[in-house]
Amino acid sequence: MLINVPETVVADGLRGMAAAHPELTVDVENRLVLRRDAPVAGKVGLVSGGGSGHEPLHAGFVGPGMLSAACPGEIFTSPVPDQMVKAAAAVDSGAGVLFVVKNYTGDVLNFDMAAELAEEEGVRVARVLVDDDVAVTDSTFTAGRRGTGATLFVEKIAGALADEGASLERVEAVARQVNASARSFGVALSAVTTPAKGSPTFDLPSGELELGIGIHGEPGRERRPMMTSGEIADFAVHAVLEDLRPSGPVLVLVNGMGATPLLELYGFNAEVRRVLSERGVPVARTLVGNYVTSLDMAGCSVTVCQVDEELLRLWDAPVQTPALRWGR
Amino acid sequence: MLINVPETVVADGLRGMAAAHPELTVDVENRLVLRRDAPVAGKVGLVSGGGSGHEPLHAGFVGPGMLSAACPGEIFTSPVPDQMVKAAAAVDSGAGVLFVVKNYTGDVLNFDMAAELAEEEGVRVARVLVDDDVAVTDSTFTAGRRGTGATLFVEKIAGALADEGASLERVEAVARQVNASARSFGVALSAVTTPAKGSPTFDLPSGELELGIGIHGEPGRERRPMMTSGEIADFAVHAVLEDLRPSGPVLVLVNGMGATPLLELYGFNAEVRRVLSERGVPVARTLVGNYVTSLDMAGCSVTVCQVDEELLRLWDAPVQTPALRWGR
Amino acid sequence: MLDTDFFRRWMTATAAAVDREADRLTDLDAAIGDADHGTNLQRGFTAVTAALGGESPATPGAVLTLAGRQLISTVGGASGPLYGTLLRRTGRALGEAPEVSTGQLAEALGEGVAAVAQLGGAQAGDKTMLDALLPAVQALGTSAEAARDAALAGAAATVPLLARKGRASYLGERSIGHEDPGAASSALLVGALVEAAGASGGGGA
Amino acid sequence: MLDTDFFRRWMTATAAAVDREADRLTDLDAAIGDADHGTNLQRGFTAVTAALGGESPATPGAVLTLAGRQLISTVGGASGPLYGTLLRRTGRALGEAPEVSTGQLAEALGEGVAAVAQLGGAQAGDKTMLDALLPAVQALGTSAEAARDAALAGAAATVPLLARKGRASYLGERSIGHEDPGAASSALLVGALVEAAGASGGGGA
Ligand SMILES: Nc1ncnc2c1ncn2[C@@H]1O[C@H](COP(=O)(O)OP(=O)(O)O)[C@@H](O)[C@H]1O
Ligand SMILES: Nc1ncnc2c1ncn2[C@@H]1O[C@H](COP(=O)(O)OP(=O)(O)O)[C@@H](O)[C@H]1O
Ligand SMILES: [Mg+2]
Ligand SMILES: [Mg+2]
Ligand SMILES: [Mg+2]
Ligand SMILES: [Mg+2]
Repeated sequence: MLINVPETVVADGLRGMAAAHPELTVDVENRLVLRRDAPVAGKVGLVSGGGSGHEPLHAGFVGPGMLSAACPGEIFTSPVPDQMVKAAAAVDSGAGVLFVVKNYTGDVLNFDMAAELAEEEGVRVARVLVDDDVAVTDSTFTAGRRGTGATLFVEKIAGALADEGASLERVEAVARQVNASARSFGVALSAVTTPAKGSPTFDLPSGELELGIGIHGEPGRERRPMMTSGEIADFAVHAVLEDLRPSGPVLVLVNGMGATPLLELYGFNAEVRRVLSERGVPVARTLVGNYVTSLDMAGCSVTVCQVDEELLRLWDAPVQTPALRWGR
Repeated sequence: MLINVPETVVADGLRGMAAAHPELTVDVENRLVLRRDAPVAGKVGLVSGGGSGHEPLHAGFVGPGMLSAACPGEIFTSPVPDQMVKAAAAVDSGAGVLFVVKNYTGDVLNFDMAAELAEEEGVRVARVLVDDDVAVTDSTFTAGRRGTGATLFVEKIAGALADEGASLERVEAVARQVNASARSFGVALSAVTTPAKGSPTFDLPSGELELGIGIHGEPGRERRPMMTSGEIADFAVHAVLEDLRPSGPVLVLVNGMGATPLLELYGFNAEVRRVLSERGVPVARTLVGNYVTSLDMAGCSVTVCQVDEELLRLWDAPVQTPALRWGR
Repeated sequence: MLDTDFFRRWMTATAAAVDREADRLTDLDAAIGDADHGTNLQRGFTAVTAALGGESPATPGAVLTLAGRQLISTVGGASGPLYGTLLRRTGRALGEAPEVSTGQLAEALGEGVAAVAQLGGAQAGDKTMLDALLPAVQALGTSAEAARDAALAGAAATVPLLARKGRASYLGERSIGHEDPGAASSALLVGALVEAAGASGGGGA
Repeated sequence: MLDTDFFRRWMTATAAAVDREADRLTDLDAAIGDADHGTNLQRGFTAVTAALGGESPATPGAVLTLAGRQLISTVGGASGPLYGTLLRRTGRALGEAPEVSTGQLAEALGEGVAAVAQLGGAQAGDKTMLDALLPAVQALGTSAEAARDAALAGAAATVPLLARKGRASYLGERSIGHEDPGAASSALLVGALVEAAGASGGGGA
C-alpha cells in the first residue's frame, strides 16, 4: 500500500486533495470538502458523505453542478454527525440542505443524528436514501438494498437542479426519482485489502469471482468459477433488469471497483451494451471508469438509470468537480 | 481478468469506447480513434499511439484541445505503421501532422516507418520523441530514457497550440520544449498480469517494492523493502530533481499505475508537495489520477514539468476528451 | 454502591479490552462485514479515555454520557451511534446520583439497550450486539460475573444465526457460521464491569 | 537449389516453431522485457501463413518480401519492424530468380541482417536477435544445420550479456543472466531452414 501509517490515510488524502484542488475548500481537521463559494445565495445545499475508500466518491464530486460538501469517514466507516452538522451549517444559504445518504446502517444512523442536530441549529434538512443494489433483497429482514453506483446519478442530477435554484422540496423529489429509477449489480474479481487490516478481507482464488458484492469488501451472495466479460455482463444486466424495466432511454454507469484496468472496463461496456440492446433498452448516455470504488478491489458494477427528458437535461448540465467535468 | 479472451481485449475495448463516446470516431477494424471533426481545416494534426494497457493514454486523450487521433497497439506492443499512416491521412488538413512518440524501440521503429510512408503519400510529418523517465540512464549504451508521464503534458500542451492554428514547426517546437522540461520516476508495489501471459510478469513479494519501473510491467532498477508514502515521495522527487532543476513553477502529475486507490494517490500527492516545497519548487498545477497506467499494476509515478507563462496558458486552455476535460 | 470512579474504571477497562481484542473484532467483521469493527471501537474508546483524562465528570451518569458523546463523535459506522446511544441513555437514566447500586445500573442499562433496539430496529436473534446485551442486562440483576458470562454466551450463540440487520444481512445464508463482531465487543464491554469491580478490591459490581 | 516452395516451407516451419515455443519466448520476455514476444511473433507468422495461403508469390524473393510486409503490418513492437526488415531485405536481395543457391541465400540473409543492424543500431554483443543472426549467417556458408547450431549457440551466449538495446537495456545489470527473447526466436527462424530442407526429402539447404 502507498501509505504512511493506516491511522493517517484519510487525513493524508485530504491534504493531498487540498494541494491538488485549490478550487475547493478542504478542511483537514474537520474532515470536510466544500465548494469554495459555499453557501451560494438562494441555492439548496447538497451534502453527502460516507466511508473513505470509494474515491472519487464523494469528495471528488464536490463543485458547481454537483455536491456542495462531502464528509469523508474513516476507511469504509460512516463519518460522524459532527462532520455533517458542520457541513450543513457551512453550505446552508437559508434554502435548506439535502443529505444524500447511501443506505447502510452506519450512514443512516449518523446522518439521522446529524439531521436532528442541524435542525436544532435552524437548518432545514431533507434526506434521500440511495438503495440501488439489486444483489440485496429489500425486505424487513435485511438492512435493505445498499447504496452504490446510483449515488453518482443522484448527486449529479440533484446537484444540477439545485444549481438552477430549485427549492429543497424539488431537489429532494428529483433525487428520490433518480434513486427509484436506478439499479446496480456488482462483481468482484479480487478481495479488498484495507490499510488497517493489511490483508485481503476474504479469500478469493484467482480462478473464481464473487457475484453481488457491495463496495466495502464484504463477500457477495455467491461465488462462481471465473466467467467471461460477456457472461458477467449477461448476469449483471439481467439481474438489474429483473428489478427495473425501463420503458425509455437509460443512463449507464460501467464502474470499476478500483483495480480493474480501464481497457477491460471499456471491453465490459461493449458487452453491457450488447445485452441492453438484446433486451431492447436504448442507451442515452454512458459513463465508463472508476467512480464508486472499493480501494484496490478488482471488479466492476453496472448501474442503469431510466431517464425522462428532464433528468437527461440535468445529467447533461455543466458540472465542474475533480472527477466529473463537462459543459460550463 | 474482466475479459473475454486475450486475443480480443483491444478490439473489445475499442467497441466499448465506441459505445461510450459517440463524440469520437472509433474505427475498430483499423484500430483508430479519431476526433469526429478531423481533419480540421488549417489545423496541424496530432497523432499518437503505443501499446494498449496504458489507458486512458492515448485514446482517452483524443478530442478538441488534445490529440487528433490515437493508434492503439496490442497490449504493451507498439502499433503497426499501417495504423499511423491511416491516422495521418485522416487528420491531415494540409497543415501537416505531428507524431508524438514515446521512446521505446518498437514505437520509434514503427512510427519512423509510418512517417516515411505517410510522406510518400504527401503528408508533411514531424516527430517528437518523449523520453522523460530518469530511472533509465540516457546513453548510447541503452535504448535511451523511456517515455512515460510527460506524454500527457506533451499531448495536452501541443494539442492546445495546434488548436490555435499554429504551424507544424511551432507545434513541434513546443512539444520538444515540454519534453525537455519534464522528468518522471515510477515505483511498483505489484507486478502486472497481462491477459496473454495470465500470471504476473515478475514476482514481487508484498513487503517489497520496485524502484524505477516503466509502464510495461518490466522490473525496475532496484528492489527494496516496502517504504512509506513519504519515503517514496522523497526518493522519486529527488531522482527527478537530480536531472531537472526547475527555476520556476512546475506542473505535477501524480499518476497511478492502475490499481492504486485514488485515496492513496492523493495521500502521496501530499508527500510530493512536501518534498517539492522543501526543495523550493513552486507548483502551478497538479493532476492526480490514473492517466498513464500499466494494466493492473499497483504503484505510482511522479512527473514534474517546468513551465513558462506560455506553457501554463496552453495547459489551462480548454480540452474536451474522455479523460481530460476542462474549460470550453 | 458504585461510585464515579467505578464508572471511570469500567470505561478504561473496556478501552483496554478493545485494544487487546481489536484484531479479533476486525477479523470477525472481515468475515461478514467490512473489517473495521476493531479499529472503530479502538478509535472510539481511545477518545473516551482521553476525554475522561481531560474532563472530570462528577457522577456515574456524567461519565457515561461523556463517553457516549465521545463514541458518537469519533467512531462513525453503525457501532458509533449504537454504542454512543447505549452509554448516553444509560448515563441519563442514572441521573445525577453520586453513587448507584448494581440494581440501578442494571435498570439503567436496560433502558440503554432498549434505546439501541429502537434506534437500530433490531430484535433478539437478528445477530447483532443485542444478542449479547439483552441477556447481560437480565443477568446483571445477579452479578457482574453472571452478566459477563451471559454476554459471552449470547455472543457465542450468534454463530449459527442468519443476520437480519447491519452489513452481515447482505450475505444472507453466508452470514451463518460466524460470530457477530458487535456481539463480541458487547461481551468485552460487559466483561469490563467485572474488571472494574475487581480493580477496586471490592466484591463485584 | 532452393525453389519457391522451399521458402514457403521455411516460413511455415517458422510459424509452427513459433507456435510451439510461444510461451517460452513470452516467458523470456517477461524476465527482461514486457512479456509479449511470443504472442507478437505468433500473431505475425499466423498472418504470414495466411498470406502465403491466399497469394501465390512466384519467386523465393517474393515469398520473403510478402512475409516481411505481413510482419510489419501485424506484429508491431520492436520485433515487427526488425523481422519485417530482415525478410524484406533478404527477399529483395534474392531478386527475381526462380531458384537460388544456398550461397546466394547466405549472402542475401547477410544483407537482411545488416539492415536489421542499421535499423536498430545494435551491434554484436548488445544482447539482441543479432547475436543469433550474425553467427548464423556466417555458418550458413557451410550448411543449414551449421547455421541452426550457430544461432542456438549465439542465443545461449546472450545469457551472461548486459543488454544495451531494446527494453532489456532498462534493467541495466539486472538484464544479466537471462536469454534474449529475440535471439531465441531468431534461432527458431534459422532452425526452420533445416526443417524446410528436410521436408523436401533433400539433403539440406
Ligand atoms: N441495526 C442494528 N442494530 C443493532 N446492532 C447493529 C445493527 N447494525 C449493526 N449492528 C452491530 O454493529 C456491528 C458492526 O459495527 P461496525 O463494524 O463498527 O460498523 P459498520 O457495520 O458500519 O462497519 C455489527 O456486528 C452489529 O453487532
Ligand atoms: N535495437 C534493436 N536491435 C536489434 N534487436 C532488437 C533491438 N531492440 C529489440 N530487439 C530485439 O527485439 C526483441 C523484443 O521483441 P518484442 O518483445 O517482440 O518487442 P518489444 O520489445 O517491443 O516488446 C528483443 O529480445 C531483441 O532481440
Ligand atoms: Mg464500517
Ligand atoms: Mg512489447
Ligand atoms: Mg464494520
Ligand atoms: Mg516484448
